[in-house]
Amino acid sequence: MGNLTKEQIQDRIREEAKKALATGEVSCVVGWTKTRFPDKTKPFFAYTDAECDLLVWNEYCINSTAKYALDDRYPEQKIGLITRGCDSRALNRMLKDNQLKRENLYIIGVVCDGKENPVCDGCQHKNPLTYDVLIGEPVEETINEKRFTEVEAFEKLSADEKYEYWAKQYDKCIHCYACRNACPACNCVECYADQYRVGWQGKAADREQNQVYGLTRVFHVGDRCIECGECERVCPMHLPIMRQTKKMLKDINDLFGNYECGLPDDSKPVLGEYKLEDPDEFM
Amino acid sequence: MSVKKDSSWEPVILAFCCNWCTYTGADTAGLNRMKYPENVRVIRVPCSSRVNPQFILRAFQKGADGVLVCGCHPGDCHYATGNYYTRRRFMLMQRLLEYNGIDPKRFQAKWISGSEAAKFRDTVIKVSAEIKALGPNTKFAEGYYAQNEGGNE
Amino acid sequence: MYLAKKDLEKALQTLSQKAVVFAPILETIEDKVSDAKTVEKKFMPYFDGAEVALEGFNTVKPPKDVLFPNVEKMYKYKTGAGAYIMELLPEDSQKIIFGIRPCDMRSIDSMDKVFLTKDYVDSYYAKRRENVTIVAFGCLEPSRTCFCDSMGLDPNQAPTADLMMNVAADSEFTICNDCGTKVLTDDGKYILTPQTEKGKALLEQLKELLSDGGESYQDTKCSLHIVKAENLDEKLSKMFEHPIWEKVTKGCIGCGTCTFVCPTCYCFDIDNENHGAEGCKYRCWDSCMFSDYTRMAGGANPRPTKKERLRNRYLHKLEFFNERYGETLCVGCGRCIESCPAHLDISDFIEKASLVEIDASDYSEANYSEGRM
Amino acid sequence: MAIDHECSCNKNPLVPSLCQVIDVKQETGDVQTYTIQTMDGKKPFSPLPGQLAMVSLLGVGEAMFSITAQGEDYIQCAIKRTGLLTEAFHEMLPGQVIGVRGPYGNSFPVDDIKGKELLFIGGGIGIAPVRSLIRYCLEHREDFGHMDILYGARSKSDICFKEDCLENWSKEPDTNVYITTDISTEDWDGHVGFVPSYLEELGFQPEGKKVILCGPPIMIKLCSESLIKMGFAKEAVITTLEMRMKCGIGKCGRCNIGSKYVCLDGPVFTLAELDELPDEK
Repeated sequence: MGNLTKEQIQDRIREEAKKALATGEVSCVVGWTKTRFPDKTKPFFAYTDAECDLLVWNEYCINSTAKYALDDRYPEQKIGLITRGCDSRALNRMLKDNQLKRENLYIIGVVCDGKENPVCDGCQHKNPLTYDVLIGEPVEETINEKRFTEVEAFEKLSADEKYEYWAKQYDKCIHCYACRNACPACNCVECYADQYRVGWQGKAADREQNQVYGLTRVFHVGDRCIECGECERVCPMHLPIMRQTKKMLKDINDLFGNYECGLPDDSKPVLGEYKLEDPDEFM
Repeated sequence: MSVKKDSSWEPVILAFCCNWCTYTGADTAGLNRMKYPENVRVIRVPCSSRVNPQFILRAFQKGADGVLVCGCHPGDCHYATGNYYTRRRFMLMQRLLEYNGIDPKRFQAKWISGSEAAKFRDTVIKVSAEIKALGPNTKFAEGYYAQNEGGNE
Repeated sequence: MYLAKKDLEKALQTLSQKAVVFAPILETIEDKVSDAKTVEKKFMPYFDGAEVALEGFNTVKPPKDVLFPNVEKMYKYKTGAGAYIMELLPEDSQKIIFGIRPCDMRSIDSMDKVFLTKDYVDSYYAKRRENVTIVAFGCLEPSRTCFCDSMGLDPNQAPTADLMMNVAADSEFTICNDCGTKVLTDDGKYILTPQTEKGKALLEQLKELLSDGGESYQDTKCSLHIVKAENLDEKLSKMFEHPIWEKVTKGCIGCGTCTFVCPTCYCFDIDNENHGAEGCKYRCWDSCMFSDYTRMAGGANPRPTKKERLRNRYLHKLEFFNERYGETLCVGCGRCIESCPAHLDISDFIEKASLVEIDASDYSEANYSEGRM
Repeated sequence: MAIDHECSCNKNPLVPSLCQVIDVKQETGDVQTYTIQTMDGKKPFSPLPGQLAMVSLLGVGEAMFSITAQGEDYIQCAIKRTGLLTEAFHEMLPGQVIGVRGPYGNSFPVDDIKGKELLFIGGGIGIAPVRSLIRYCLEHREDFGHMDILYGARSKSDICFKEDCLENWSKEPDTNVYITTDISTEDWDGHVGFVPSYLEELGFQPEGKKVILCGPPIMIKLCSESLIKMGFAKEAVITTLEMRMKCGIGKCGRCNIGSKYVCLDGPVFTLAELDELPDEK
């Protein structure tokens, strides 16, 4: 773990946020602040020094800050973002998808010490990958050996068992689209699911429409998923959405080689490119 | 869902065929009076990569028992690269559907060129037989016909 | 009158003979690949062996779908030759909502006002409402987000329910191993008080299981006490352009979670599903948080961003509904606070709006966030 | 709980009744007028001027339209092609079976404007609701004072209800018709210019006059400013609003402006009433 305590990181965040605002180039800094519940924080936009002092850093800072950069795609001033490893991957995702411009972002990277969120156990990128300033010393990253174990186990079930499991899960879905709105890979200006009049899917929240929505979303984001786990965290009905996206990622790894998204390289999404030597099963 | 699995049951199979190869192949098969099962509905698309994975989901939802996507052999795409994308896309789609409980035989993809009328016939016969053996598809299907009479309860 | 806890199952069985009884039941979904079982408490029809959990926290989703289902067929039709339109009304089956909480009962009162008054009566809702008997259960342990008493409710009483059910005043409690909340011990009693004719009829069905006497427990208090201005609706009517909206809506991610878990959200959409020449028109829950909700055919949208949408939602709950129907639409159940992905908090907004100065041209969270944490 | 069904329609208000389109008239390039009858050749209902009808094309969708005219045995709606549903409406031929329910909404305050001089201002398809009132007033001509009709369209070919606007109305007693187009075309020798500026040019006297104003939002905004400048009271200017609607009976929630529902409390409001509502139109 980095050499700073939580309090020290919090102080540094406030300090860096104030510095950023003082330059006049940054309109606001997005971070987290307290709520009335000790185990919840909420995303917070600091515009003034006094508001910067409300920014907090603790193990409950679990909301992704990156998606808020999309609220204003063509800002007049830079947006400051407190960024953990996963947030920086989310930003890379959106930068690569040409949804954001790097020059519109001021990224305050924080080496993450893990949050009260199950997905953090499998984190492979605690250090921010993209940043303008970095708070804390980079730590050694761990490889998650269990990245796909759950998927592998699930694959072994019979077809009917699988179908029944998912059908029950999609029965719970209430069509709130929280998974979509929280997902950094879901960055289309207008989602297909909002185009009801086109007829991609019905508006009713019944099993069949939920299945179509669920699978479509998985396929839309599967090759661009950064495994931040926001979809699963925000789901009010607790659907295991990551179990679907990870299946896509596992197959991609199996078929087309090692693959991880949201890294600051120039790789394209898997379904947006091809190789002549890809395996062929359709001969 | 009423399962209509009696001996007279015939599956509904949807075949998305590329305009530049398989569709021509199917045409040739017809011209040569080749016999193949009539339960296949052919939909002509400009390229196999035109087929959105949602088409397949929607087909199952609206009552298809099987879906077939046919395109040009790799290297032969009219638009140079379309079928390479198709290849990646549907290899993943097939696996994802299997992961969700759909038999991979219900969704198949094949490369069939304009001159391979016999391959088209053979593919359709094979797919049709396989799906007939699997029986009617109820997964992902809308329960419309079952609930039609009952009103709201 | 009281019912011994050990007879609860028998009572539900008796009631189930004449009606479908919707009760808070724990449903488990087994996961064959991990030990993590998902247990969800929800209102569903009672069946033999169901794990009924009257006590504990309220359900994640309110039981409003018994009266106002998520998807409801309205009529079916055929186009072209032999065109027809055939109304599809709900069946005439009796239903009982058993163990609804006072907040959810109050939300049904609000829905009654919407669907049954103001010139038009909604036939579908009316039909269901007539056939529903409601048994309310006074809360034992409110969850941490409950603030119904700040909204003018009493968590122990649901005056409009057909039958009120409370635990006995001299009850003893234990802590449930699974959920960690206060539950009645097995020798406990439920006090039943009929409040309408329907309620009396229900008691008549149960009379063999009932005994006389018993005082009801009325001491439950909400966990959250918030500051709410007396005339909040009037105040908000002057705050439509107030800078507070910019701030409180910033964190919203624009999903529909709050509206779908809300017991009082009643907005719906109407759409159709076609199968050849036939089809049916259905209505389904809609959310004012979606861009599609108010977007018109030409593409113009009077509420283009999440700021306008969330403002409309909050004002609908706290001001517009008051002006139209004379009561606040937020009942303080706290579900949206618990479920919101961005941890927005309507009770926090109520407090801030109650404290804010209407004429202040600048609004900073920093001025209002201290002193309440 | 027994429910008194005091609904004003005596039946399920959300289920339309089958009607047929007996005539389709191409008004302009993108506006058609449909004459609608019940299946047995009767009038579906008798709306008040300014009221709305929910017209549904089974299998496609339904939307709210203002009823532009009515006769002994029919009602008429004029529909402009703007989206998927209206596109489908435009493919209708006479004999098409549709669903109609209504009438919905309040109406123009006919009693309030009795005996007054009237100024009708319409822009584009906005003439549709105004026409229902003009027709009403012409039928009861003796109840109303002098009438001025000001109508603006993009060009001559975009003028809706050409016979009424260009010929019939100006022949009525004590009625003046002013037509303007946004752009000048070869076939047009009338006034060219936008409605608000033409309105100021004409300079109507506010005394004893009521204004009925309907058109695209920007025209309503500019015309209201002009009218107020000319000395009209906000109570004397009556306009109509549009919003997305689904149920038409004030239940589904989406057409609210503040605590008012456009489908039930509207679509007709005076400028004074609109001032009371939040600015979300």
